[in-house]
Amino acid sequence: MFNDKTAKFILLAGLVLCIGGAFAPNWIVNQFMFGFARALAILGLMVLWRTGLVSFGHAFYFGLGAYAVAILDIELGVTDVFLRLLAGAVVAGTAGFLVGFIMRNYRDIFFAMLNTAISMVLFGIVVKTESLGSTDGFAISMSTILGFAPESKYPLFVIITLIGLTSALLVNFYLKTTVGKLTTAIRDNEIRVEYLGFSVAHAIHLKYTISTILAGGAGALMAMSLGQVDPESMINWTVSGELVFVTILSGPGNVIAPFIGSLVFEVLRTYAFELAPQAWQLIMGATFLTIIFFVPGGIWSLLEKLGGKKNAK
Amino acid sequence: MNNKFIRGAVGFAAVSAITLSGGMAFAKDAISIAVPSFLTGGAAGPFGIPAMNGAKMVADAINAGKLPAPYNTKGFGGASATIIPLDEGGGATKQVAEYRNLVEKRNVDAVVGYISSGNCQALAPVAEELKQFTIFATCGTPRIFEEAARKYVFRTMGHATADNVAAAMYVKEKYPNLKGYTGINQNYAWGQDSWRDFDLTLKQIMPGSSPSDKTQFPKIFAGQYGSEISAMSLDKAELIHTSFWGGDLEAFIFQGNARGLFKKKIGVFTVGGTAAYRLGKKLPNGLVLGARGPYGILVRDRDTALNNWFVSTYKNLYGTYPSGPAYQYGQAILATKIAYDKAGSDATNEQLADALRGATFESFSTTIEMKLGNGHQAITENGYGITEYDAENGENVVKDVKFYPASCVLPPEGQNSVDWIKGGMKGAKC
Amino acid sequence: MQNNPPILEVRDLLKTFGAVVAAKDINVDISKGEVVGIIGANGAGKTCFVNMVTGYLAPTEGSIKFEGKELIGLETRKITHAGISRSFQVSQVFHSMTVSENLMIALAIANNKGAQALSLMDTPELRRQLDGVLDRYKLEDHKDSTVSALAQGVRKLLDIAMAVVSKPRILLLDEPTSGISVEEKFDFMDIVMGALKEDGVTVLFVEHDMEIVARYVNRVLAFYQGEIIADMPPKKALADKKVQEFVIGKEHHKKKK
Amino acid sequence: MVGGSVVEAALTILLDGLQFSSYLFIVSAGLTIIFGVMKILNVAHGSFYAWGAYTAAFFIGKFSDMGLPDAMGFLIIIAAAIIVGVILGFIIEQGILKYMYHRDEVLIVLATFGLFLVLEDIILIAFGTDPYFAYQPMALLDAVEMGGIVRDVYGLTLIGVAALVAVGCWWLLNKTKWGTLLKAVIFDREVGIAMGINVPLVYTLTFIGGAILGGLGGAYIAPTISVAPGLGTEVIVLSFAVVVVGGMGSIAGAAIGSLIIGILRAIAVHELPQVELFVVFAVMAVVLVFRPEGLFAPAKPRKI
Repeated sequence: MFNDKTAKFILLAGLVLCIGGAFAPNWIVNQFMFGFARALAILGLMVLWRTGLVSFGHAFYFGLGAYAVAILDIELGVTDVFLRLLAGAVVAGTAGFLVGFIMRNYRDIFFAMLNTAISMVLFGIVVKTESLGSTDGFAISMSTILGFAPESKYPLFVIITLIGLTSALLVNFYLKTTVGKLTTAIRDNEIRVEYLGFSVAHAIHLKYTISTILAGGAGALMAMSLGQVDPESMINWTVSGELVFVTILSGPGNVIAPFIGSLVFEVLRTYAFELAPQAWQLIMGATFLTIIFFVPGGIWSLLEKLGGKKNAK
Repeated sequence: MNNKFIRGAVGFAAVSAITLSGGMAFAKDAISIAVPSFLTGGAAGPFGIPAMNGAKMVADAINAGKLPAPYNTKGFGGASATIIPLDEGGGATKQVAEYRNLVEKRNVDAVVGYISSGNCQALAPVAEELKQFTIFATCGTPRIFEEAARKYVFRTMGHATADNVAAAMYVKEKYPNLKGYTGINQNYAWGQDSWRDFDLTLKQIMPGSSPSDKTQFPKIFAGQYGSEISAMSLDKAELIHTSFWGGDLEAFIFQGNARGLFKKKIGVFTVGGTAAYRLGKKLPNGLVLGARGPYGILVRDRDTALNNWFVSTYKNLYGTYPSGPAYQYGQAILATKIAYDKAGSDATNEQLADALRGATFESFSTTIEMKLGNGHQAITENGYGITEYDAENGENVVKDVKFYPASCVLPPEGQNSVDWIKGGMKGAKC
Repeated sequence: MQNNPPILEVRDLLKTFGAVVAAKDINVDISKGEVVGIIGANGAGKTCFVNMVTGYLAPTEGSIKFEGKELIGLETRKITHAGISRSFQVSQVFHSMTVSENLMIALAIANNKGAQALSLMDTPELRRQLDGVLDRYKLEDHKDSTVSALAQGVRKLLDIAMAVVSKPRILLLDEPTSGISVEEKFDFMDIVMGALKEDGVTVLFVEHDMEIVARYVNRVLAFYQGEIIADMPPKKALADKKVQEFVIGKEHHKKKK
Repeated sequence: MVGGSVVEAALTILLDGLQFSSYLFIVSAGLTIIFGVMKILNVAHGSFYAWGAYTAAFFIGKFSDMGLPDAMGFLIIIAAAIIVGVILGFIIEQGILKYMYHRDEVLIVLATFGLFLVLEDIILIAFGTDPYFAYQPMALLDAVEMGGIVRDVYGLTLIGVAALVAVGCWWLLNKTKWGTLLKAVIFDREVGIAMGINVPLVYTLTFIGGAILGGLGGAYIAPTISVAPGLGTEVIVLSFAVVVVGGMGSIAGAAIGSLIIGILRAIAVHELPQVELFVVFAVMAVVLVFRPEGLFAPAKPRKI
């Protein structure tokens, strides 16, 4: 699991980030927390994308993860960071597993849109239910870590970083297993995969469930680092679009890509918002189009070109 | 070693220490104030832009020392302020992230603004966590200071309970024989709270009237109210309460007007003030109109030096009369000046908070008393009037304006608004 | 015909699409080690038969038993697991991947059943098997080429190689030589049939080319309008009047066009 | 209910429902047509709506200020829809989408999402944040009393417009040579090419047609609302819901989907307002569970 270049890089990066985070100003730590929390969901979308599936509705699972944290906090007063994360991942993963029975039969645009439709049902329910916080959402109390309440954001940052990188390692491993390698193969020829003796539906169901667990975990971490959930920022279709945007921006080349892409997105948005409070959407949209048109491999492909393919796989 | 050297070294050390501790010993000559408001989306036109205009106008005047007395000193504790405009759209969670950036990355000195209750509700704990001096200008929900004690967060206008209690009182005075009432409010905290306060108050003060069993709660930004208008037309209730604002408010007025709704029913618009200047003769006569306090059209003719300055300067700069949000943002900026003048331009967040806590000051249109929430939540009078189109001048005016003192429409310190109304509004001095 | 007990027993197979009858009254026993050629004009029901045996199409009526086990109702992959594989008329391979990658996927699926699918794919053992397959199917020179850049013949070889890595007991080849040039076809079939014989696979193949049929099979099934009109050794079949009229004649006619 | 019989109440609900259904149908027809022919879920559809509304409101206001008769408003509405549809549709299809047809369908959706973000802010830059009013056409048509309550005629004409759009689409698809070609392309793009149809032209015209319908939705609704930034976002959600319920790519589906949602919603508003908000999503959820392709999903060719 640790013996390839990517894995070694991840371990090294983890070390550097955790030490660096202790000295970095708060806002930089924040950017990394938001970026890495989101990256978890991107990692899952990358697993799907490699198989040619794009979900335009993963805010459903992102939101479920975030709201699981909020509701546990309000109803039961659960504040432990690990319990919260677990809850987010389990709730989203269970929902994903169940929805997966429907989704695994669909491909292409129908897959993308059915996901949107399902996420919109959740959005509609949350927005219209006062006990679920309606449009206002909930504030979330500070997370505790195994019983102790940290003074600063740094411990949460370290945890998010470690969880992010562990997930990257796990996904990196998964992508090398037999079912994990069934990506391009499924995209190229499902019939052959079936005739070889593997159920495409099962493979996609597994990938889908993995992606939903990761999206739920991402939502939970995001809720914890922001201290707030609301449907507009967590479940709406624009959030799904944003997740896909970052996936495309990152590129499918490597499990590290989502983390880099997510950070770039976070910084881009912060500055777009700062420089042009009335036209930041325009900047984001134009960037998005540029990436789709001119950098189809995302940031990772740019890095590969820069590094002369040194880091490739 | 000679003395000079020692003195120099000590001096250097002291300067370094002071510099490191944030340069606190030096009075600043410039501060930055972040002003979030809706710059995009449906709330920008009726709310966000007038609010931003009000804030800028007042800040510029303060920087130039041009406000009427007693605020004619230059600057904020002498420092000149830069306004950093910011979009409030995109949901509370995004605002939380942006707020952290404002404080931790852009190092603003004060944050003054916010229109949406959802945003204020989300940001209050963050402001406390970051220990950042913050004034909420417009947002309405009473929960912010009723749920928790705040140290760094203030609100310089009355909360939504006042709007609806005052509306109920005005209705009682004007329509004592009212039998039934209904409402159409947006389906989120703002709409739900507004209806609840109005309904509870009427139940207390007009036991002879009763609410319809079919009150409408359409989605915010729905824009199409055909079915609701039919349902309310068929309803027995003679009065319709709404806390609609922005584009929804205007769409509802257009559609209701075209169907004669407001000829058959009494309309009570708690946030109608913003529409008065914008709709011209499309605004029906005879609406009960509020402006979330003594602002906008309700106080246009209040003849004080501060108000005259505000109205005339605004009209010169932007070509229209100032609406409620302009007043509310303007007075929040004014409160910032008051805090800085008292605490000094180099004041810490704690000192600024101490300076504003419990203060009483003359704002442009009314007196602001920071009396609730341990001195963090303002109380003001609240009023309503009835719309009438003045054909001669081609503009809307309000007649029969009546103001209720703060102590009449807001609960005393330490009491939750809902409990206070339910308990018969004890201690209200009207 | 041999005297071994049959490993594939087809009984009263019927397939209709609305009013169209695609297969009717099909009764065949196949014994272990046989090489059976399936001939017939286009639309005679050959591919339909292959599709039904491999579970891609469900028959309207009838039974197909493999080693005594009923296959009807099983999904294609379950039939692959049971020991029946197939190749395709138009090669069904992963066109944007290299030959090695194609075979590695096939090998990994064949080797890692169930939860093992979550173990690493690229093992030394699998690499060893890969080298074996590349060698036997003469694909070494192409192992790093992307499939979409390959000649038709190489693709068909790969298609067949992928079908056999699961070590099937029966292999169905759907027109293995279609799209392969006249000069290459015997070399091609020598590679394939040699490798299959080594593994002792029972082979059924659909074929239009009577030269290939005459040379490689020991039994012929001739299809006409969904029915088997002849089931006999190749020499006899090629001389059979009915076969000549309904199968070969049309075949020649078609080729002239 | 006041004075009215049950029949009157039912009539009111039916009219309310029809009116809302008409609105839903007009805004979703363009989306479903573009999807049916081009397999593009056009997220920028909301922007067509918004641009239609802004263009109409802008010119209605301008013409009214110039003292021209208010009846011009109706011409402006139609002109605005066509101008917006032709210009925006042409620019987007020829400038961007054309270069993406060989790429993944899903990437095209994403491109339209990017476009949506860009167009939203361009509206802001072009028209500013101040809302526009264009009440003149609504004021021109009077109100009538029906079923004991007053109705504005303008709102009722919406039903006529929706019916016209529906009949127009039906006629175009089933009664013209063009429709036959279109149906071939809808069924299978490759078949269309094989039949010698100029598919790129069909795509361009379809996209422009869909954009005109999107613009018409906005332009026709403009007089009844305050035309303000962000009004396109809501429309995407609603029209998407209709299309999901009806079956993506089916005009009849969009019509039935609109009717189901519109009438159920009207019943809820009148009889049980608390559940009004859930109607759209409840219908959608039920359809998703039992018929994920929607009620009227068009047949898909099987390609293996």
